[in-house]
Amino acid sequence: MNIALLETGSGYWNTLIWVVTALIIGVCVLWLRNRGESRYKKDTDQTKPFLSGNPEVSKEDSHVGASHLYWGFTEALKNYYEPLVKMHTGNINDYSGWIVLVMAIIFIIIGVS
Amino acid sequence: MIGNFPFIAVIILIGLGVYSLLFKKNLIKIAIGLTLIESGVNLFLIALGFRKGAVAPIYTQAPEGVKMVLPTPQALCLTSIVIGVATTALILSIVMVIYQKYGTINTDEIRRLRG
Amino acid sequence: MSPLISITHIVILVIMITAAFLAVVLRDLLSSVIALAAASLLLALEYYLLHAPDVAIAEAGIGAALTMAIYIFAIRATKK
Amino acid sequence: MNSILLHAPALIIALPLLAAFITPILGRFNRKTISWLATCVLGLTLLLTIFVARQVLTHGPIVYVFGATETGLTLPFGYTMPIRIIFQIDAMGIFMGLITSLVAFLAAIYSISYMEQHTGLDKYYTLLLLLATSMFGMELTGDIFNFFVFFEIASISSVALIAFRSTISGEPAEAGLKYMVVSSISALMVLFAIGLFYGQYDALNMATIASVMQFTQLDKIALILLVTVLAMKAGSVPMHMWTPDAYSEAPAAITMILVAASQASLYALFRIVFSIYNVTLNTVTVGWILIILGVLSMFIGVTMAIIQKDIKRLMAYHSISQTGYMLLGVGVGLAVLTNPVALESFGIKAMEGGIFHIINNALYKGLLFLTAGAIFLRTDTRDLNKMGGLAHNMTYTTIFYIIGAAAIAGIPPFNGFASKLIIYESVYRFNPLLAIIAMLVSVLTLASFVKVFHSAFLGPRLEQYKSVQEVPKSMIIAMAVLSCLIVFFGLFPNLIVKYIVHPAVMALINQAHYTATILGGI
Amino acid sequence: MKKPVFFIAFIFFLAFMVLAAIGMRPFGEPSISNMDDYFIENAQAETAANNVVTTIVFDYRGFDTLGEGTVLFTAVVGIVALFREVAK
Amino acid sequence: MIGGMSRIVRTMTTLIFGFILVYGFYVIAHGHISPGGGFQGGAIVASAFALLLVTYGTDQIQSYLSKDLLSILESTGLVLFITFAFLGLGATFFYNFVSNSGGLFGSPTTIGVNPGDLNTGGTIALMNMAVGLEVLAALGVIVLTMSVAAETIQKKEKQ
Repeated sequence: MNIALLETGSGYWNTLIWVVTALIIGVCVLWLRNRGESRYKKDTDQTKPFLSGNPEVSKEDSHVGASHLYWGFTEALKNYYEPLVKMHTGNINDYSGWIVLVMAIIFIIIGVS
Repeated sequence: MIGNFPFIAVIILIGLGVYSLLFKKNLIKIAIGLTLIESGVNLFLIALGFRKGAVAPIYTQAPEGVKMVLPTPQALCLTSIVIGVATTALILSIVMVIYQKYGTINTDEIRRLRG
Repeated sequence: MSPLISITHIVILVIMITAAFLAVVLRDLLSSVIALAAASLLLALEYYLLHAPDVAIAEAGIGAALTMAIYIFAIRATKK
Repeated sequence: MNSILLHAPALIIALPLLAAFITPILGRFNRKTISWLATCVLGLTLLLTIFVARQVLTHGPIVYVFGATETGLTLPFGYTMPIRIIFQIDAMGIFMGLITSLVAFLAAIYSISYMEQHTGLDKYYTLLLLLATSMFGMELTGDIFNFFVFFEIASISSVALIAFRSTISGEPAEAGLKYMVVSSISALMVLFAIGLFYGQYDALNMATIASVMQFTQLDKIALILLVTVLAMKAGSVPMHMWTPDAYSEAPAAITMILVAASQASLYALFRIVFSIYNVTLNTVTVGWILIILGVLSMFIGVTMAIIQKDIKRLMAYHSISQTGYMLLGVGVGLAVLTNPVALESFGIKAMEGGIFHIINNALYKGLLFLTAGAIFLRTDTRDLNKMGGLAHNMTYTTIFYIIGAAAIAGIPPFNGFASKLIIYESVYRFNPLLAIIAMLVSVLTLASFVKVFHSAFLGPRLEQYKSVQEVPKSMIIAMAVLSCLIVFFGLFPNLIVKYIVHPAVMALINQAHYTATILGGI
Repeated sequence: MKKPVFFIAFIFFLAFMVLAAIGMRPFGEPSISNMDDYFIENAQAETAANNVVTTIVFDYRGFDTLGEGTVLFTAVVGIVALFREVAK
Repeated sequence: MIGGMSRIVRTMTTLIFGFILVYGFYVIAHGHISPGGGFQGGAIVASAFALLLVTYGTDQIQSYLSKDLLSILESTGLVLFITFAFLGLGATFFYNFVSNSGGLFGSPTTIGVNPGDLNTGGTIALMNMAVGLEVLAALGVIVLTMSVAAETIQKKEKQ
């Protein structure tokens, strides 16, 4: 038995081949990278961004906080998120209420069938 | 129906307890609800073990030649009672700590963790 | 089971349920805990009638006495 | 020596229990030794578990009868029903036992330095040992009332551990209260269901109940109660609200064990549905109930995770979502249980995926929670908005985090990919829509972990974290062991699936074998 | 907003609990009692104690009792940990 | 609660306390022949502690009944209990190795209805005592801790 082979019922997936492929691709990427510009130096004018003449924002300020990540995603799904967040009331009565509700629903499903 | 009256009492006890859990806003009332459910379940176990015209399963005092009630539910119920007091004590201690930190035992105000 | 004992059972259960109901609905916490202890005591009596003396002693000792003491401590601590 | 090993199933429970009882006495004299005692005992338990696992996987199920004259004497002479408490250890039970012992051992190692500044350490370790013991009990027992007792120990000890830091702030106590209330309800409902079983069949042994199961009206009600409360304890939507509260407020090592504890409840759910009821119930309906619970958990869990700002809350929502995968895989297996062709072609594979996901989830979820604990130890905050640039100072933690995040998002060659691939492919043949939802959830998982990576580790070095150091050695060891296991499981998945997971699945499906272990004969 | 939903669910819950109570075998007439009859018949000979309940609690199901003592122990440790003194 | 109760109540309590204690230990010791056992007896003794706490107030009681002593007793009870279980390992965990063996608690009982003999029961009697010790100490610790905590919280409120 090939221990690196994973049978998935309808086919198989070989980890070793995947790892080897990933290594080859990695080597290729490194090789490509080495062919790049060698005169590039850090902390000179070469690396300074040009923002229409405005001074560069300091790195600490330019870090995007966690609340602002995926802003567009949550904004687009506002209709989905609003009731969902409202559902998580944090109230103990509701916690037990949900259990009883699910019991009732399963009772209806199993009782009918 | 009337023959099953202890079972009906069990259901009423459990119902009262669940009602208290769902609709009462005081944490101590919630603990009382849990105690009631627990009593109901214990009564259910003991009622299951009852046998008509039988005596307690202890040979020391039993009359000769009489059937005995089923002993297993009594053992289970004993375990369940002790577990119940442990649970109640822990819940009430946590309620006391919460009162110390939050200054309230109303469930509507104890929801800093949400969302 | 003779009808007399049956009636005793029913009476005890009805009083117990009344006490439990009071424990849930009463506004004053102390009285509701006392109602709970009464229910517990009646439950112990019911256990005794169901021929479970072991459980009856446990319920009377733990349910009626200790649980009530614990509840009273908690109520005293959380009183406004 | 041999006789000691004969009693290994009992010792797995008894040793940590004895250590837990001794700890308070010992803690009075010497506070330093307690952590080492707990670690050593849990290590010993791990060895015993591995030994028992070898026995079970090579020679078949083990029974251990408490209080009988012989360990294997399940039936008293001349009778056909077991009367004593019996531990019945088959491949599925010991599979969960392995997870538990591994996780508990690593949690003890991690706690040595993580909990150093806290007071009341003797209580902490006592509760840790008790929690581990109770999980073993839930997983190994074959007696349903015994299961209830261990279930109750598990909930009480985890509540005490969740509320352990309540001397500092009020939130841990709040989380503990919520968990306590819901788990008390669930335990009482389990007890009521036990009463229903006992009243009909006069038996408490699961195999005995299974052999006489008729699926009457009362059995239906018991099934409703058991499925609901055990799914709740496993943290499935819409009864998942306690999960983020409890997971985020517990100390990191405890959160790792809580993940395993909720999986023990999941195991109990599978055990009840498969071993007690099996084909007597309406498998398609109950299978679809599990599938729907699973899909809801996957989707709502992951979408709620994306908008979280607290790192441990985010991970807690992810563990809800991962529970969904297990419910989905096993639910598909249950739905086709009465159809031999479908069961053979994809049902067993789907269950293998679901069960394999349990161990994978325990590993990478544990690793992620441990990294979150490492961050919390050094920065003293769980708020992602306040973090940034930690990769500059905490190199090891960053590497471990990347491994864990890649594994949970299902990126090859880590273990999450292996189990998810099996689930996708087999579920696709059952119902393509479900497989598509599962893949979508995987993508969203990756997205939210990229968010954590970006906001916690990347970015410039922040002023307030200039002097942050790498975490102490014992924490690194615990995380490194988990990372190695993740990579190993990812590289050689077939080894695990073939020798550990497949026997576990067959033990679940084959009810006749389960009852025959106790009652004898086929 | 959610109150009525929970109330309806509560009614359904009560309904199926009542179904359980009605569907249970008649009170006081256990149909099968193999396990308990074994206890009643053999407890004295096997364990030499007169109280059958105690023999079950400490002998036949002694492991449960260990668990029960552990529950109490756990609760005590938990309560003491909750109210522990904070140093410094 | 803080000041305790009147002198009459105190005297009565002291009297009753002894009786409850004796009854509790009786119930523990006769667990295997009459209704009762470790749990019931332990609970009765612990309720006697609760009675003392209510009448005398926590401050006075704490000097007699220290929490440390009780928690050591509790652990000891459980360790004894699990040790009896371990001693059965010749056969299995929890094997009743004492009963019907002669010796202390080892004499066989007559089958059928009989008044009972204290010297029977084997490990059942021993375990009853261990559990009784554990339960009385555990419940005592619970009651004591909670009453002390309640008093501390009350005092903080007043300030």
